[in-house]
Amino acid sequence: MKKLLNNPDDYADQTLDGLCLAHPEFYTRGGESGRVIHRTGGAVAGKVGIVSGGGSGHLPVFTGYCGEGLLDACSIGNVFAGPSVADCIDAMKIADGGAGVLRLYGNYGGDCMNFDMAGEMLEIEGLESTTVLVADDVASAPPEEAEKRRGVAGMIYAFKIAGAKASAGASLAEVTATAQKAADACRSIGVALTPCTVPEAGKPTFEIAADEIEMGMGIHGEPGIWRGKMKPADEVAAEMLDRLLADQPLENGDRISVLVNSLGATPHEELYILYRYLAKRFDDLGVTVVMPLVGRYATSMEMTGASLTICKLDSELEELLHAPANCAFWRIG
Amino acid sequence: MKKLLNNPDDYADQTLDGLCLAHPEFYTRGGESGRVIHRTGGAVAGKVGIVSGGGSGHLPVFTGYCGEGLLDACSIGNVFAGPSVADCIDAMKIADGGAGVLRLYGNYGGDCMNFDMAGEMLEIEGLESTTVLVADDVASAPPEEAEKRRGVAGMIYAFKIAGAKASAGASLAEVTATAQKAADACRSIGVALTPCTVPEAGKPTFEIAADEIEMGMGIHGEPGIWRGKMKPADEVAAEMLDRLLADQPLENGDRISVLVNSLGATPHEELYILYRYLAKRFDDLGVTVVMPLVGRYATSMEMTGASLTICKLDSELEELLHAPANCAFWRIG
Amino acid sequence: MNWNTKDLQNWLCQCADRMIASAPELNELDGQLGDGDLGATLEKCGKLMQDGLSEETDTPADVFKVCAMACSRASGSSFGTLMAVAFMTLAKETNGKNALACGDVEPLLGKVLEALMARGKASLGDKTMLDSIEAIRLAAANLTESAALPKIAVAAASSAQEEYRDKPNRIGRARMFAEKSIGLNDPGMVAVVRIISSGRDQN
Amino acid sequence: MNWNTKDLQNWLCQCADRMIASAPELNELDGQLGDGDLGATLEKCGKLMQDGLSEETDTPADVFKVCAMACSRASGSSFGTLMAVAFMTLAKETNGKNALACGDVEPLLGKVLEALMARGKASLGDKTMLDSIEAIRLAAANLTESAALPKIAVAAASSAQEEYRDKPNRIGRARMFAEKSIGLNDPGMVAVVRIISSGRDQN
Ligand SMILES: Nc1ncnc2c1ncn2[C@@H]1O[C@H](COP(=O)(O)OP(=O)(O)O)[C@@H](O)[C@H]1O
Ligand SMILES: Nc1ncnc2c1ncn2[C@@H]1O[C@H](COP(=O)(O)OP(=O)(O)O)[C@@H](O)[C@H]1O
Ligand SMILES: [Mg+2]
Ligand SMILES: [Mg+2]
Ligand SMILES: [Mg+2]
Ligand SMILES: [Mg+2]
Repeated sequence: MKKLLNNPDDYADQTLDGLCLAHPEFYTRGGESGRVIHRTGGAVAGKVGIVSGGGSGHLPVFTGYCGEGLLDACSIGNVFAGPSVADCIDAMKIADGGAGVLRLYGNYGGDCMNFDMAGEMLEIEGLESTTVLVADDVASAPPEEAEKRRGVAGMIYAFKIAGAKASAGASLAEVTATAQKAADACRSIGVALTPCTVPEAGKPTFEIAADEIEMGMGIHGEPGIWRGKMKPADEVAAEMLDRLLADQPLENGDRISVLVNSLGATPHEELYILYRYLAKRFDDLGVTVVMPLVGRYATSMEMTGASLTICKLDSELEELLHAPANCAFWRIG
Repeated sequence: MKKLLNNPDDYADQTLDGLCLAHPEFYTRGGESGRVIHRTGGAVAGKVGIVSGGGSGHLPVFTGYCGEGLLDACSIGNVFAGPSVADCIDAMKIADGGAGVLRLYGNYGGDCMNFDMAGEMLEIEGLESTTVLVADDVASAPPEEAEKRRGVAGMIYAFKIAGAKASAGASLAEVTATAQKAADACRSIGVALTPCTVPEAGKPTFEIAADEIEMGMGIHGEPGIWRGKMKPADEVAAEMLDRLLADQPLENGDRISVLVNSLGATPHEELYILYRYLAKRFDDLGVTVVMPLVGRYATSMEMTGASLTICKLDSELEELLHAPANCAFWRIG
Repeated sequence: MNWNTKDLQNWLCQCADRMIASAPELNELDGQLGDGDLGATLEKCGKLMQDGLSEETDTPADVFKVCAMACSRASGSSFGTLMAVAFMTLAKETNGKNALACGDVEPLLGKVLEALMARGKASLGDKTMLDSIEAIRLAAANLTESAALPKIAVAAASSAQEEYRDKPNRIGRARMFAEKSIGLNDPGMVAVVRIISSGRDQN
Repeated sequence: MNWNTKDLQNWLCQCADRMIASAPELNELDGQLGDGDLGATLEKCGKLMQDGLSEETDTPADVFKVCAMACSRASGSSFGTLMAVAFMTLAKETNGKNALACGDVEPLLGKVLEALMARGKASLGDKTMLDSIEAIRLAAANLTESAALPKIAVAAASSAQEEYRDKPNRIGRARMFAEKSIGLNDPGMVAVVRIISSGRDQN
């Protein structure tokens, strides 16, 4: 395992320590277990709180998106392992500014159980909360079972848009509705080239031959659509785009945002090679790309590969996407 | 070669195309060969122009740092290969706002020849220009031969500080002096875990055993100080820090900025694990860290490893470091 | 005969011991199809349960609540949360009682199953710990002698595990490898057997 | 006998042909110690020189200037820039002349070497193309018959290459592997031989 780490069991905690030491103006650790990261300064009185969470190993997801116009708190598990129910409870309490809390996270069985249970337990204490699941990975289930899809990089659009709505003073019901609209507007697909290693496991999450790639593989190595020979970047990008368009058609005049995301090791250079192709395709379709994002927004440590997310905008979503936001990894306005 | 690319020979050009398509508000291609990237809008009249350049494969270095309060233009070669003399000439012409041009780049033999020659050829045409070389890599030569050292991640401090000085309306002589002071204030060292592949070559730049790392290796795979067994992150960080301190001692009350930089594949998580250790050490030394930078600021595509840069600040450097700057990869103020 | 607060506390302490003791085996098993953390999860749950159970408690509901809280702090892995849900349900359903009787077991397990299915979205037949609990519930339907429960429960959970071995997993991480899971015991089903088996019960 | 503009143009066109033809061999050689781009660099220089030389030119200085411009556009690799520097120096030094004489060769190469050393910071003895040029300069000191130059030059550059083979590289990329470079020809020195060798010269 070629990683710069100390005891593998300390990976998540030492990461969070470093994150908070490097950016104390943004991030503070909290919760009984220390597995909650929240905006420095805590809940904003009168604002709907937004919590997310999940496993470690996906920076900037989740904790990195705590900040102004974004998330208020996240509960964090070990690498690729969900946070405990108690951490979810703590995150919600910390995020609560008196206007209720939205739980906004990726659709993974364990995380849903834990966040739901946390929500129910706090309901007893009178904390009002709602859930919006991000389920944007088209490779993980067919359209008829869209609700079973995993949440991947699309969640950052949901974070941004819901965060902006909450910052604008909207009610819990309004923030929830807009977050749901943002989540529904996103479609993603990933392609993996090489695996990553969960520190506690010490060996790669999956194996893939030296000349093979896997289209549609999940961010934890979940099986994808096909595994086969490496192809030129333009062909890979074309297939990813075509699969997204098949699920959510776009037409002349549509406005979208696009995220070309590295899963970790894939460098910016390659992301731009992909974007170059995609930009031409969108242009041919008569689709306007607003605020394209190219970089590492949702990763799996050192996994090699990339994901493509399209977020189809209406005027509300577009306005909220442009609203100010600020964290150590993303700044707008 | 597991890379998302098309024809390897098109890697650099397609990267630049994608960069400019994704961020047209920041970057525009220029020059006869198209191998110049400059700030969209071109030279700022009356401002000292700053040009840099070098090989592709180091994003955000170099082109990514074209922007307000940073660089005006860069000449770009193929992966790990310098720009041509003609590209350097074009970059300088484009950056020239009538107040002269500073050439600010990393100390590599070929790049020096080309930038110097370009400078001389433009001198004949009456364009005033100066050179500041960044030579921050302590692993590449002993202190007695510090002028032979390679330029690595420290260059981003030089870009930032020189860019701020130029934006403030300083003369070419002043910008040059301050850029030199910034370059002199930086010390860096890298550690490599796995190699990267130059697309045109198709095979890794170097080989390194599965359980080995190389301390002090250069960003193109140049030999380092030692190669040996993997060690815990804290020990790696300690050695890197100790080597920098041996070269540039720090004492109680000093103010520094610190860059913990990924060479590409090493994820943010590991950088924070390193930073966690370093923050404690600086604290013990009584040294104040200003604006710590943790992320991918100067890379070698998908190389695994990290570098540590310390920039020792005086009040001028600190003020200029905080001055506004804006490009797709870095925003301050 | 009935189970009073003390009986439950003792029994759950023994379960906690067994959760800790079987950790290596269950990590290994879970590693074949899942993320290899089932043992670690149980170990953490077991330790936190022991901490909680070392304090005096008044009623069966309190005992269950302590265990629910312990498991909810353990980790984010499914089994820990499912245990928390199960204990929380038991706490709710036994509220006001000072002891549990033989006749309570079957309906209580029914309530637990309902809660687990609502929370985890799995169904009976998906090859999970739910199928073990269902088997125990059925076996406990005609329970008249409280001392007989452990033996009956272990036998039921063991035969459920056997019965499902050659079926595919239909939920959780193992679902991703549904084909590969045929012929392998579900780690959660094995966990149920381990947690409730004393050396004596297994004879 | 002298070299007029046309002679120089023809000779440099032939050099350009040979730069293109020897690209694969030189890429290979450079790949052993450097970045494997010497052949590609020469190919690009050669093609751009041919483009430039296809236009009419008036004086030797113009011919050299065209070649300097071509090489400065070729790539960022050292050899291309060094060629640009060499041609630029020749252009400056031959300014005003209509032809070059045998006696011009030695002093011109001296000026070229000076410029290359100023620009590239290498010294004689570092095992680079400088050592080849120095060998040619020495051999050309007593040149009286212009037709003899090619043969003399190839012989001088070839023996310099031989002489340096077992020494370590002291500059450029190959310096990083100084020990490994012992016993290997310096790619730039081989390039010089290739560029100036016609089939006839090598006999
Ligand atoms: N949704 C679910 N409903 C019921 N049981 C489940 C569910 N998901 C997992 N299980 C059970 O939990 C076991 C795995 O537990 P654990 O390793 O803690 O889960 P995870 O997959 O989250 O790491 C499985 O073998 C199965 O018996
Ligand atoms: N600074 C220098 N001065 C003189 N000759 C040099 C210098 N650097 C390299 N060379 C010559 O150029 C050759 C390599 O050329 P090339 O491959 O274009 O350089 P690079 O190392 O930049 O890729 C070397 O074999 C050597 O003969
Ligand atoms: Mg598991
Ligand atoms: Mg788990
Ligand atoms: Mg070379
Ligand atoms: Mg080169």
